[in-house]
Amino acid sequence: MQQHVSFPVFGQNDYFNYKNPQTLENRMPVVDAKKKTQDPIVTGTSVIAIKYNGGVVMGTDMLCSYGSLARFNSIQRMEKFGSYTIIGAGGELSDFQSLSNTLNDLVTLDHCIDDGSKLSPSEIYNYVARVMYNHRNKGDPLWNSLVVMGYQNGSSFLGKVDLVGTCFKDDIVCTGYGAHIALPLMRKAALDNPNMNLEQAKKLIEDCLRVLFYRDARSSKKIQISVANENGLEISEPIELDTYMWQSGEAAVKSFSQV
Amino acid sequence: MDLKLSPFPTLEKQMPIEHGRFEAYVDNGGTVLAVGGPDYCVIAGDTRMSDGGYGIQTRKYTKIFQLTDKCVLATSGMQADTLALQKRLKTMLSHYQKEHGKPMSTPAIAQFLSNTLYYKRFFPYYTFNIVAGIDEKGEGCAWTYDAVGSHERVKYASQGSGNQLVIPLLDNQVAKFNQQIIAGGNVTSQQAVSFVKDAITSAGERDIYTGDYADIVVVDKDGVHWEKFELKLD
Amino acid sequence: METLLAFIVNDGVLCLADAGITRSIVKMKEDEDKIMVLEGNKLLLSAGEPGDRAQFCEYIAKNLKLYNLRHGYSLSTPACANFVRSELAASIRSNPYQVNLILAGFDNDTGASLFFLDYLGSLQKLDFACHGYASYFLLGLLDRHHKTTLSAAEGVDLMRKCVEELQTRFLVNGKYVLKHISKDGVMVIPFN
Amino acid sequence: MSIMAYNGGACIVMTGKNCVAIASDLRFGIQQQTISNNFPKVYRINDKCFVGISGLVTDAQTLYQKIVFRHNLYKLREERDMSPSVVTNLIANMLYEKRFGPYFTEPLICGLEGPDNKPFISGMDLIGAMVATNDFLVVGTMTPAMYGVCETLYKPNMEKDELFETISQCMLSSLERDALSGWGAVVHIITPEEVVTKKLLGRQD
Amino acid sequence: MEELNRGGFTFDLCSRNTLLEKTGLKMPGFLKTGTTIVGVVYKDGVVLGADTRATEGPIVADKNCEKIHYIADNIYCCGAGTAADTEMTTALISSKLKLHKLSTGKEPRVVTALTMLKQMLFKYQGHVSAALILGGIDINGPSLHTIYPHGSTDQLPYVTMGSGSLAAMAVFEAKYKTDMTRDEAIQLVAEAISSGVFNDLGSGSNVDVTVIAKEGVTVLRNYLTPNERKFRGPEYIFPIGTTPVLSKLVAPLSSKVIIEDVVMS
Amino acid sequence: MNIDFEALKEPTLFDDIVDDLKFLDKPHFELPPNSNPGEFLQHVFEHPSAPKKLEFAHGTTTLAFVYAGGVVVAVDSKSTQGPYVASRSVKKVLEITPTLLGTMAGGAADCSFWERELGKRCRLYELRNKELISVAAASKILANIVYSYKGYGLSMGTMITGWDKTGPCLYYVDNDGTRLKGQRFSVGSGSTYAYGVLDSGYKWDLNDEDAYELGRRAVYHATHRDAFSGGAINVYHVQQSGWKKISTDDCFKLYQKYYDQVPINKPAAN
Repeated sequence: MQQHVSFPVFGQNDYFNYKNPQTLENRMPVVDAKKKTQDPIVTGTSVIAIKYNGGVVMGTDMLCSYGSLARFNSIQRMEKFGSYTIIGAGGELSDFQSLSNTLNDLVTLDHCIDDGSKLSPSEIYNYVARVMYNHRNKGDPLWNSLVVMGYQNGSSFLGKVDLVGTCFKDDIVCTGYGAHIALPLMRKAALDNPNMNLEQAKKLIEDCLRVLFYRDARSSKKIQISVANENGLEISEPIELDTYMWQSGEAAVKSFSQV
Repeated sequence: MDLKLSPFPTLEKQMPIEHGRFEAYVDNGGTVLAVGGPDYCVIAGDTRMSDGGYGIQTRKYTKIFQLTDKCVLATSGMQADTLALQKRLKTMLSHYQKEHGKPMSTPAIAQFLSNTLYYKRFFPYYTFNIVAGIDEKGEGCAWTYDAVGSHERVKYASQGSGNQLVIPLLDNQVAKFNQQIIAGGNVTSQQAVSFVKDAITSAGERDIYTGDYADIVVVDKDGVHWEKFELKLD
Repeated sequence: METLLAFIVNDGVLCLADAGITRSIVKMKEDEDKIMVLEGNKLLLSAGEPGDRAQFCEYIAKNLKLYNLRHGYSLSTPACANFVRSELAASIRSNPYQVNLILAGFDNDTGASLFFLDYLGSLQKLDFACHGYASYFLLGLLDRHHKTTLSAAEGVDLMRKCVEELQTRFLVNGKYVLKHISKDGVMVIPFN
Repeated sequence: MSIMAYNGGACIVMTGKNCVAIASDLRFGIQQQTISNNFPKVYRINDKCFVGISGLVTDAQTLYQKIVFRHNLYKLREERDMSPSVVTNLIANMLYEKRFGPYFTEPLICGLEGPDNKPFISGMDLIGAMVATNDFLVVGTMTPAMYGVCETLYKPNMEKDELFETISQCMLSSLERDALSGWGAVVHIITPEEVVTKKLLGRQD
Repeated sequence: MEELNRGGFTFDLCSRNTLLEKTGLKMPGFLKTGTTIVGVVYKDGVVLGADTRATEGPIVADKNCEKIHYIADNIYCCGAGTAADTEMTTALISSKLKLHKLSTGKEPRVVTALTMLKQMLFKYQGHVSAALILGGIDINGPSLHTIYPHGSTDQLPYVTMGSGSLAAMAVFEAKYKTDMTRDEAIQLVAEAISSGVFNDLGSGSNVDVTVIAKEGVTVLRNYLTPNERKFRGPEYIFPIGTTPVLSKLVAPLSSKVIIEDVVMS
Repeated sequence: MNIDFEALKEPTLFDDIVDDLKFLDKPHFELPPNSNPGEFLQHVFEHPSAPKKLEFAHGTTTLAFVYAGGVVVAVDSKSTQGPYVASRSVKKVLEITPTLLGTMAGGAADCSFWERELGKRCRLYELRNKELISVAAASKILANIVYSYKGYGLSMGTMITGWDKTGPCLYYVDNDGTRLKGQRFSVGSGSTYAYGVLDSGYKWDLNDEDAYELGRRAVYHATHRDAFSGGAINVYHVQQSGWKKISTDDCFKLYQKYYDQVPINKPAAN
């Protein structure tokens, strides 16, 4: 695929004999037959994650929607890569699966090289960011928001990458509706309790996923929570959230007939 | 009759927030500015990274990138493009260092950045840059750019979402336009730092994309000095 | 593609307008007088849709006459300018007139005055005014050469300079009408 | 180009100690062509109330005439001048009446309010959403620039001469960065005793 | 001739404005309140809250505007959306309600205000873009409603609106309890607004709270001011005479112009 | 014929990130994906949720004319992005070689990049042929380059001027590939105003000072009337010996001089 026009000036002997960028093969990049993701089809919603005093905790629900249809309700949206990294994904499921194939190849390659050094979370994060950015440059984005977390050599790692290649590291990362609903809660919680332990962090993630379940129509109450700390990586079994006592509104709604 | 057997009902177009048409560009906002002095240069940039709408993605993403120990690059605009540009410059500068045995001078970096931006003329980086530092003579200098590499050496510069708020202030206080009586002589670097802090605070008051914290960087003959500075969080 | 031009000279105002009417690619007429004389002491230069132009100018002229009949005296040039402005601004809401105007006049107590009006109803008093694409060529030239102290003869020379410039640089050219207004009334100055 | 920028224009109002100031530029242009460099956008309603109207000139002129008409009626009926806050409400309601077909003007009102001559400023958007502050307000083709300088240079309780220098510097500095406004400026300082009008030397390009 | 005291909207400029738009000029935007507004019902009343930022695109036009509007002595209303619409709509309903009260001689009820608002907004089919939270207390006890720009309404124990509604709603969903005390309710509302202020760029500056209880209304204007300017450099001083002046004119006040009688001789 | 086997190759892990490294081999222009480069920038910012449109530095009044004493070039120095004045101190006369001058109108980056490139090529020509390039040839090179990018959205209107074997020479080149030889040109948004003054004051046998003043005046009046021109006026003179910079005058100062505007509160000492 021709993606570039050579600059017609450099390294040429004759200044009238440059390669003409107007010639057909240079003019248009070849439109290839491959269908590009311009619209996500099967999608996962928010991923939320926070650093605590000895590692990182991440949570997602397990639903993948087809438009407004709750299509697949038991999909694991987090995956381990290598010994230190977990990636959680929102957005198009198939794009994440394709990315995870690529990453698994990378991990395999790293394993085969066998030089005693293993891919760190930050290496994987940077690789993912480049992949996403280059896909964006080709107009063929991988329609995902990814949260990369990990724990290696005593330090936690948490970062986010989105479909145009925007990437950053922070102590709290949320994607999708999580960025609107969970993020404010988590920022407040982290401000009130800057030195959170694992239990508190897990509780926070659970609470936030519950709130997300109340307000995000594409979410479910079947969730998973994963942890990266000095004991390695762990992705929990599915957890069913206990939800609210719905009678709470009664008092205020009792005079509803007036409306 | 056109009978269709599809496995699922047709998709509605209404999607949650993240879905919709693919936008190749996002503006992550933020303001950067630079003021050059006789033997120093002060550069400031806020650290808010917004999501192009009303959300704050992170409160501590620095927009200033050190290129050499005499030169920094301050960039606002799309973060993914910024990062790609920074990586590209860093690679090329280390090539240069290895080939020539010395770091590239600040004016050379300024021209080099212009060319780099122009090579993306048809698919531009959504970035607004300032190159600032000290030149070979030790004088403070700054270059300001448009997205495709038109550049100019200036005494002071600003870029980004708060650009239009900051620049007339610099015109007034640094260039002293429209003033018949001009008090005060040379500005020391401490005074410049205090002024720059005031300027970026004002931008944070009125521009919703500027805020959280600011990096204040002073480049002088001793190298690059960083300072963190608090802005409003709202 | 029409041209209106007027500037103040020491004894009055000189007004120039092109004399062409074009429709699509056809030149319909080459001796149209676009400078209407109002009550002997005011000139109304108009450019725009030919229909709108005729209707609007007549409407203004008749109303000024009516005012005169009712009150026994005429509107001064500034008052007339404000009247024209409010009529334009009011009519554009329902039935827009696509006309650009220049109003020049000579009042015995206040002397010569010149007003610029665009089709939206913006009014501004000026020393020289120009409408149409010609303004892109002539405003610079007038900034350079025009003074309110010019005599009428020098003014006519300046008009010639302007027309010369249009003939060099402007795509469209034709004949022009030149009028001079002063305390002695309106005088048509042979031109072309 | 926005309709608000069709003719160009900029206005600032600012409060001081027992005084207020209002400044406007002098350009009247049609898109990028400058027609006149003597078109002040500040109108006097009465001794203690001035209105600055930026935006589309035809609408500004119409609006001004309507305000004066209403003000004259008010004077006939009540035998007193309208106070700036009344003028504000009057204009806001006049503008909101045209909510779905607005005048393209943004007025600023300033003046001295009540018997103790309290400084008063207010402004509104083109359909009459009032903004009332006690420091400064700006409208025009380059509002970010004006907000930027005013935010930094403004200080409370300025004497009238200090206020004049500050508002003039704010105006000239923001015009420096605005292609569609400028060509000189005019400043009015309104005090209980007098109204001082000064024309500033400004760039003509 | 100017028509006076006619009332209602006029549309006489519409056709001209469309004409102008057709020439390629862009319509300007209106002043918006990006806004976080909330309301919550507690044991003895209703607490309303709002931030105080008004924006014009990405620029903050007003740092301390009031978004909790008075409707009646026992009813208040928070507004989000186009600033002029929220101001004028609430003012209109407030005055209508006052007339209603004067003619019936009874305290207005919240549902009366609600019905008036929704009928008006429905009439304009969303073109009057006011998103409102109406809270008040009457003989039926405290009640809280939201009104959408198209005229749909509902009644809930806790509600949020505006661009920061998600951030504020998250706080409510996590921390709301039934039968809160007054202090708890104020605390919760302040936290919800703060959540919007700090996480939503359309909202900012201060937190306004209004408590409506049987005993009366407490308006806590600027209840929290967490966003004071943090830094100010040395003052900028321009010596007198800094700005070049071309001409100066001192106009005496008309009241000081003394008109003396001309003595007839 | 070349058959493209690219598609048959096994993809490698680094395909995705290798694009980042291509620039190391050789400078080249990167193109937008799947679209016509000339239209890409218009389309991409159309969508309501797209970020603010990229505004490139623009605006200008430039002029140049040939007279008995050589060529006078006069330009303003304002650069605008929409209504925002990005700079009042742009150098719009590009010093291509010691004998050649170019002017800048339209996209600032386009002009400066390609005229810099032209400078390099002219120097190479000189090294190869041991003689200075003619103005005709230099302008032709530039015209050929921009013509080859026709439809890519370049924007430039430039005048190439210099003194070669044939005497003083002036060419106009723009992004459509137009290349005209002439006596008087003015380019940019304020050019028509400048033409008005220039045409009315131009004579072949002007003396040098009058010629400079004519150029300066023409640009000055254009800056007054055109919102997108202004700043300072730079005047250059092309002589047989090469070009010479004559003056830089701020329009503000010129205004005070031409119209005798003195502030009433002007401090005595300054």
